[in-house]
Amino acid sequence: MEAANIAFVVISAAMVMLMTPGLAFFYGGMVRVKSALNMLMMSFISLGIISLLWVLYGFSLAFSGDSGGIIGDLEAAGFPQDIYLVDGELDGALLSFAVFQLMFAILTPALMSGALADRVKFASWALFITLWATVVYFPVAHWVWAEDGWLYDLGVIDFAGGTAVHINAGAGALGAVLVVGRRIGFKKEPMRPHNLPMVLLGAALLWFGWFGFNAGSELAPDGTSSLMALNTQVATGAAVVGWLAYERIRHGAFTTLGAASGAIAGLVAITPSGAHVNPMGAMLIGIVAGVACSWAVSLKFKLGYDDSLDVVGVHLVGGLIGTLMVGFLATQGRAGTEQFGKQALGAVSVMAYSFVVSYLLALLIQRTIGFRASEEEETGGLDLAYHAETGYDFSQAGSGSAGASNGVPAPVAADVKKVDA
Amino acid sequence: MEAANIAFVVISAAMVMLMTPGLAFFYGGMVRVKSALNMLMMSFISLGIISLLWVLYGFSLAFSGDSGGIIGDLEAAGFPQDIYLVDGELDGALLSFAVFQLMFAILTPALMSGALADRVKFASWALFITLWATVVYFPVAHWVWAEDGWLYDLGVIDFAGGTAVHINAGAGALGAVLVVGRRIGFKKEPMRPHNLPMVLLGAALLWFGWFGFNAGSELAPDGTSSLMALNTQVATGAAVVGWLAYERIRHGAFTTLGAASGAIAGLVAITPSGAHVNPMGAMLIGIVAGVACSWAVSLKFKLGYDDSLDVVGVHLVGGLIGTLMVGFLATQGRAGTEQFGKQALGAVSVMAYSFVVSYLLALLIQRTIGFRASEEEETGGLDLAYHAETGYDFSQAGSGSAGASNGVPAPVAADVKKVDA
Amino acid sequence: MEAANIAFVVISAAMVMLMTPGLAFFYGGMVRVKSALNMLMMSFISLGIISLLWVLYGFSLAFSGDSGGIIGDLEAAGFPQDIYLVDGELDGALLSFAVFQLMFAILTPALMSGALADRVKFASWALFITLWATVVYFPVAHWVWAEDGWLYDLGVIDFAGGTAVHINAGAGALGAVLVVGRRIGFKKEPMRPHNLPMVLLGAALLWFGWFGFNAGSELAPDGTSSLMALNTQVATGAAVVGWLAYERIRHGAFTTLGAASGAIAGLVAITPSGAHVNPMGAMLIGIVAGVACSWAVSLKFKLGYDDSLDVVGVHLVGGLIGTLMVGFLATQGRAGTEQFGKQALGAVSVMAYSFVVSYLLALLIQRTIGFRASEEEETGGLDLAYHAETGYDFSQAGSGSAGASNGVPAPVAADVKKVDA
Amino acid sequence: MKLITAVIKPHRLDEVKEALQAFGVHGMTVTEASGYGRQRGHTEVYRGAEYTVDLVPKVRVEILAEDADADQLIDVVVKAARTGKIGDGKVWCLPVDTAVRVRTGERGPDAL
Amino acid sequence: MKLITAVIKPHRLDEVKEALQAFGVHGMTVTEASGYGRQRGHTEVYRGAEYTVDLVPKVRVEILAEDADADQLIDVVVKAARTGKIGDGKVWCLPVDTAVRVRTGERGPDAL
Amino acid sequence: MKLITAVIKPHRLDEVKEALQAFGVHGMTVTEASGYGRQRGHTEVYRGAEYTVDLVPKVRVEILAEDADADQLIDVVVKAARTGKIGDGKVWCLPVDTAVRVRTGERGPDAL
Ligand SMILES: Nc1ncnc2c1ncn2[C@@H]1O[C@H](COP(=O)(O)OP(=O)(O)O)[C@@H](O)[C@H]1O
Ligand SMILES: Nc1ncnc2c1ncn2[C@@H]1O[C@H](COP(=O)(O)OP(=O)(O)O)[C@@H](O)[C@H]1O
Ligand SMILES: Nc1ncnc2c1ncn2[C@@H]1O[C@H](COP(=O)(O)OP(=O)(O)O)[C@@H](O)[C@H]1O
Repeated sequence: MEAANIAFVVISAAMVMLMTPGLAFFYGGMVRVKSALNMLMMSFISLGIISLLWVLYGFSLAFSGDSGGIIGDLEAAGFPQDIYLVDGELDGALLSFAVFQLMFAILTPALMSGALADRVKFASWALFITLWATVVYFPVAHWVWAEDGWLYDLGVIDFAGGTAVHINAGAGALGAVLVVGRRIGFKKEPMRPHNLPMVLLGAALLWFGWFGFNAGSELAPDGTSSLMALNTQVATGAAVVGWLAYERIRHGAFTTLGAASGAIAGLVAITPSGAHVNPMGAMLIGIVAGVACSWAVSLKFKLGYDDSLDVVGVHLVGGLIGTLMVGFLATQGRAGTEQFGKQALGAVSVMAYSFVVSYLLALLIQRTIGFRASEEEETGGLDLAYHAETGYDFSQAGSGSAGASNGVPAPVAADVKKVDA
Repeated sequence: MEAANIAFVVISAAMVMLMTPGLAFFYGGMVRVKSALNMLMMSFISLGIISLLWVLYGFSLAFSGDSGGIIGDLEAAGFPQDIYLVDGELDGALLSFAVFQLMFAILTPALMSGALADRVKFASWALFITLWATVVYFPVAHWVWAEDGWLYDLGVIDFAGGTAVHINAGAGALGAVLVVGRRIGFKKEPMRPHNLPMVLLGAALLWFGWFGFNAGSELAPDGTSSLMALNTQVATGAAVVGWLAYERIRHGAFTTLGAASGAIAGLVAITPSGAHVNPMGAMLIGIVAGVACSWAVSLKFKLGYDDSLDVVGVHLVGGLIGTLMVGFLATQGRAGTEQFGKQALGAVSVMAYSFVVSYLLALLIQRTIGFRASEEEETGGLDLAYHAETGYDFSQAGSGSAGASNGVPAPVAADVKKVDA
Repeated sequence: MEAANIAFVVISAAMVMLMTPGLAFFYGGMVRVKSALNMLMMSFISLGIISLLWVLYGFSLAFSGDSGGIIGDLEAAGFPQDIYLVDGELDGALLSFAVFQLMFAILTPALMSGALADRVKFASWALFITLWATVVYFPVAHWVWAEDGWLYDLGVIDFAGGTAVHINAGAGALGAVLVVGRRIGFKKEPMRPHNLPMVLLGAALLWFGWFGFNAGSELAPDGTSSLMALNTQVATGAAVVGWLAYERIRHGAFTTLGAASGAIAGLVAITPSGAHVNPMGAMLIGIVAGVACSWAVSLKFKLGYDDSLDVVGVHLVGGLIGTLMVGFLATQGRAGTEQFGKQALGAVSVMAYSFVVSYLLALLIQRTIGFRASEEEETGGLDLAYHAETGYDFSQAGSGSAGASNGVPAPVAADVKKVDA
Repeated sequence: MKLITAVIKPHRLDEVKEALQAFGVHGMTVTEASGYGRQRGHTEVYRGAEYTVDLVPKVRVEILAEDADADQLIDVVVKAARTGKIGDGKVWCLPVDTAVRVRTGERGPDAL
Repeated sequence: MKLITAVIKPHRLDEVKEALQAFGVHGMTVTEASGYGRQRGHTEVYRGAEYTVDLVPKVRVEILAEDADADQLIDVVVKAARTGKIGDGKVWCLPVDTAVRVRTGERGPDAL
Repeated sequence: MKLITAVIKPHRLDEVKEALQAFGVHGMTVTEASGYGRQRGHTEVYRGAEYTVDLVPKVRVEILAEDADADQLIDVVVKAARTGKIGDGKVWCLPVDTAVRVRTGERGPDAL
């Protein structure tokens, strides 16, 4: 039993790890080529930083002890041996839980990066997620998943993180966007995805990893995780169909970007709810999420905030749909106005807290070291500005080809000279 | 025990899920750039549609009850709670089986898309797989895997789906191709892969997921699934070597596309057989599959049907090789003419049924809403025609770059103007 | 228990399988476009060849019997049934171990390919890894992991393969590089990565698969594998941060390539050590590996050997860091000068053996069939020379587009004519 | 000498190449281009935002020719490139002062 | 007739197109290019090796024009393309012997 | 003024650039191109189908020059681009009516 749980959780953790690169590709394919690497790096840096914070104090703040249902303590800071040695034996349940939850803590800040695409300083972003994880994510994770967390105690259903992850990230993204402002050229210039197959690749890896995320959240391979897995697939499929149908009617085409976006919307919506509904309920949640999010992404043009890659439209809206709908669709007699009220309270609390604190953190950074890239950096592309790289070089020129016999022609701009090793 | 099984099957299901995007990339990289997104979408849409059908009636038709060994009933339609609640407890075995099998039902229709690359209406394709899953896949899955299925009862060995999945899809693809006809320019114009690394990525994801497909089909982590896993790797490796060797001798080069194709051929051939042969047998099956399929893909040029991405040459031929060879190579005294006869009967039945019905379904669609894209859509590229998108934009122009300082030059054709949000 | 182990090991094996394609993309994105497919194929061919050798004699040499702690016997050659049938039952533990270890045997030779990028004959490479696996890898695997292996008996800590895999491959690569020589234009021409998102994709798949590699090496889901999983993530994250910090200080930019490289360096360093240190130790190992490897990759320019993609700088150096540091950081009272001495002895032995034998093997090949590509093949690109393919074709021209209405413009060089099927 | 430049539809490149070859011209230089003109572009949709793309892919072919051949060559190219639909492109002819074959340094007609 | 070629910064293409349209010119051919000149390039870093890239992306626009319009058109293009910073590019004008519309075979001014 | 166009092998671009710089020319515009000529292409194989690719990658360099420098410049380019093997390319020179520097509006030689 124990062994099967550990196998399940460790592998699920690896699958959730893969979601962050998946997200990087999902977002990275959607931006213009000149800032594609920056977009990828905004996710990858989270894999670096949060792994350190987690050991230093993150796990402890989220899951060790409790202060008024709001936050944990620092007993487990530094992850000392005594928290994971039980009678001299390694505590596999705790250790596997720790690595599993670490992956959630990595993914959540990375989710916000889509809203800030193409226009923030990389070092400032790194600082932002460091602070955000500390004062937003670790506490909220405590509220929702720790045994003494106030939302947990209230009986809010958030199986795998609709509030703690998606509403949290969506609201945080909105807060940061309001500080950082719009991309130069927003609403005027087209800013189309530079690589749609890469977007689909990201969506595919996310979808795959999400089985670890959703089913793994049960921490045991049992009936609940099986139901969750089935519902995850059903809701996601339904959301793909829902988004595409809406798009076909409204814009005359079934877009690839729509299919990918629909999948994510469905995955988001089923995250809090999937363990507590039956498959027909999952299908309904998926379709509603697909249609609603596909409508919601156009809000930014109307309301004028530049949530570049629609973190609000997909994660906040999708998270709300799942969190609220489960209030009515929950099985085992839990559905009803009361549960709905709890769900709404949980959603609103996290939303408000995350939005406000994220806004303030972003403001703090903007006022001190600056959050927004300079105009020249932004228009010239963040890849060169912060990473001193360009994404692609399909060129032949300057590559020493004597025969020059390759069928792929040569973008000669990549005429580079080495000066220093 | 139970817990370990569920862990194994749920994770295997996630791995098999990933095979459909893997297939999308495998196929998507092989087509010309102008229809690459369409190719990807032909697979992704299956993830959407079949997930819905499965809950609505697919699972029920395949695995609930029985009518004469031919098809199930509709008792489980809509996936009502009473089929998965046992004494008020969630039945993890059933639920995990349901999600695992769902992934097979998604993959199989998607396999056929390679044969129809670059020339069918997207909405018609969506309808085709809806009908095909209903009248071909669900019944055939019943024949092969349901306890009362007539092929199962006969004693046909089809461990993970050589007949139900690969022969079925291969024959169905051939039927549809005969209705839809050849691509404009077939045999005249070169239609080379636009992105070979993407093809390899697809092959890699397929290979990975196939461990879930093959070993997972045992539904339990035991000696059989372990043997299956080992044989899967051995046969696939052997087929890569076989295909490459054939190519080197016949065409003077070890091609990347050949390596990827060989891998799929090996995976297909070991699918029905891998649990019933020893590793040397697996190696033999793999080599034969690699060589035979690498020869079979040139048949289309000789016979004149345009199976664009060689679904027949790889899946039908590979499936036949595995299904038939296990008749002679099966261990535990099962090998022999009798078993071979059963294998042949199973293969031929599925092949004939799938071919005929697929042909008729395709004809029905062609005669009603039309299956084939218009000439203009086809030559202009299906991406624009149905998806209003283009796959890549590596351009700098029009992206508001003040300094224009990126090393990657600018395909200026992507000079786009936003008109409406 | 048994079942959970098998589930864990079989799925881990699949994850490790995916590392070889991951490596292919990691390396493939780093080379120039004209040899990108060749780079991919150098890894993929290992999936083919080593799978065959493993069944034929590799498994047997590594894990069946023993001769003086140096090598196994040929009892298990051909993988006969009697080694995996126990009382007529399939021995799942042995079979899953065999497929798991096979994946290590595939990955290790592939690792060396990065050092030889862009300049060796493909067939000679295939021969090289065949010989290398036989006389280097199988014996060394025996030394380190077989119960009678001399390093195992000595008490060297090498949990998941720091010496057997990374030091081994790193030293072997160096030996081969000295024979093969530098790329034409080394140090003169820039040879920048042609596709950095592909590099990140490779790194992501490697990272994911490495959980199978590291945690799976415990062969059971327990406290140790959980700790290993946690430490894997922590060390890798730390190495990403370490590498980026070093780069920012030294070169003024946080590069994408640095993030990817740092991840691999961290993964390498934690491989031998992760089960025997606590998370703070893992963090330290990661940071040291990130900084040290990021410094080590510039050595090749100073010392003048052309380890093209830094197999020495990342795998040899990273492997040494992990192997040596665990000597001091090991928990449970194992740390100390004595253990450090053992670690050093293990590392040096493998390094010396692999370096010398690899050098001789490469020399043998160079003197007989030739290892190095001709100048024309090298400058014209190995993709055309050995694979008769080009990686990408984003062109519209010649693809029969009547309307020519695609936004992506047409690299017309891909003007191809079909002559023969 | 003359330099004939033809901006044509990408899928006519093959025909043009064959026509030139039939005429006895065995060299040309090809560049990718995009054209803006009477031929309308198309619409793309990304998450509900619709964009109009008004540049269409073209191929730009350059042929160095002797003065005497120029007029005939123009006709050959125009004929081979024509589909009769809007967007078929333009051909123009420029006077050339001098032309050199890099390999040999030959000048004028010998450079072709 | 004249052929006006303008090598400009990529992000000025839109302005140039609009200015031309306002002037009454409804056709042009665009090619990607890279320019080398006073404008400095940038540095890239790959595993600690620093490279200087000294070609910067440009767009190359070709406009066939009647003799009478040529001078004015040059001014229109120059004005629309100008940012005032180094690297704004060059415009040059060549004499054209003849021009043909492929679709119809019309020659000279009618070909535009 | 003159416009010198050189179609050369991609890997000679560096040499040409350096030779021009040594000569005192500090600007040029570069475009990717493919060439069709005496130099044969190569064969590609995809699932057993063999294709002949007969266009080879070239680089197209344009240099605006004063009349007086043109002839010498041509020689400089030809020399720098030469490998002596088939496919080295062509250089041609066109008369220019006028040239403008976009940034300043300077015309003629001052525009360079
Ligand atoms: N004035 C011009 N200068 C340069 N190129 C032009 C001009 N007008 C048109 N072209 C080129 O010719 C192509 C075809 O022109 P278009 O007006 O669409 O059709 P048509 O030539 O059939 O009337 C354009 O896409 C563009 O590349
Ligand atoms: N002699 C030349 N011949 C052809 N093109 C040139 C020449 N000099 C400059 N160019 C083009 O003009 C562009 C701008 O030139 P540059 O010297 O950078 O700035 P500016 O024209 O503002 O002084 C270059 O990038 C190049 O494409
Ligand atoms: N008549 C021509 N017009 C324009 N470009 C040409 C012509 N002939 C050759 N070229 C260009 O010159 C390149 C080299 O020509 P090729 O005949 O292969 O070799 P060489 O010039 O060494 O005899 C071709 O690839 C093509 O780009």
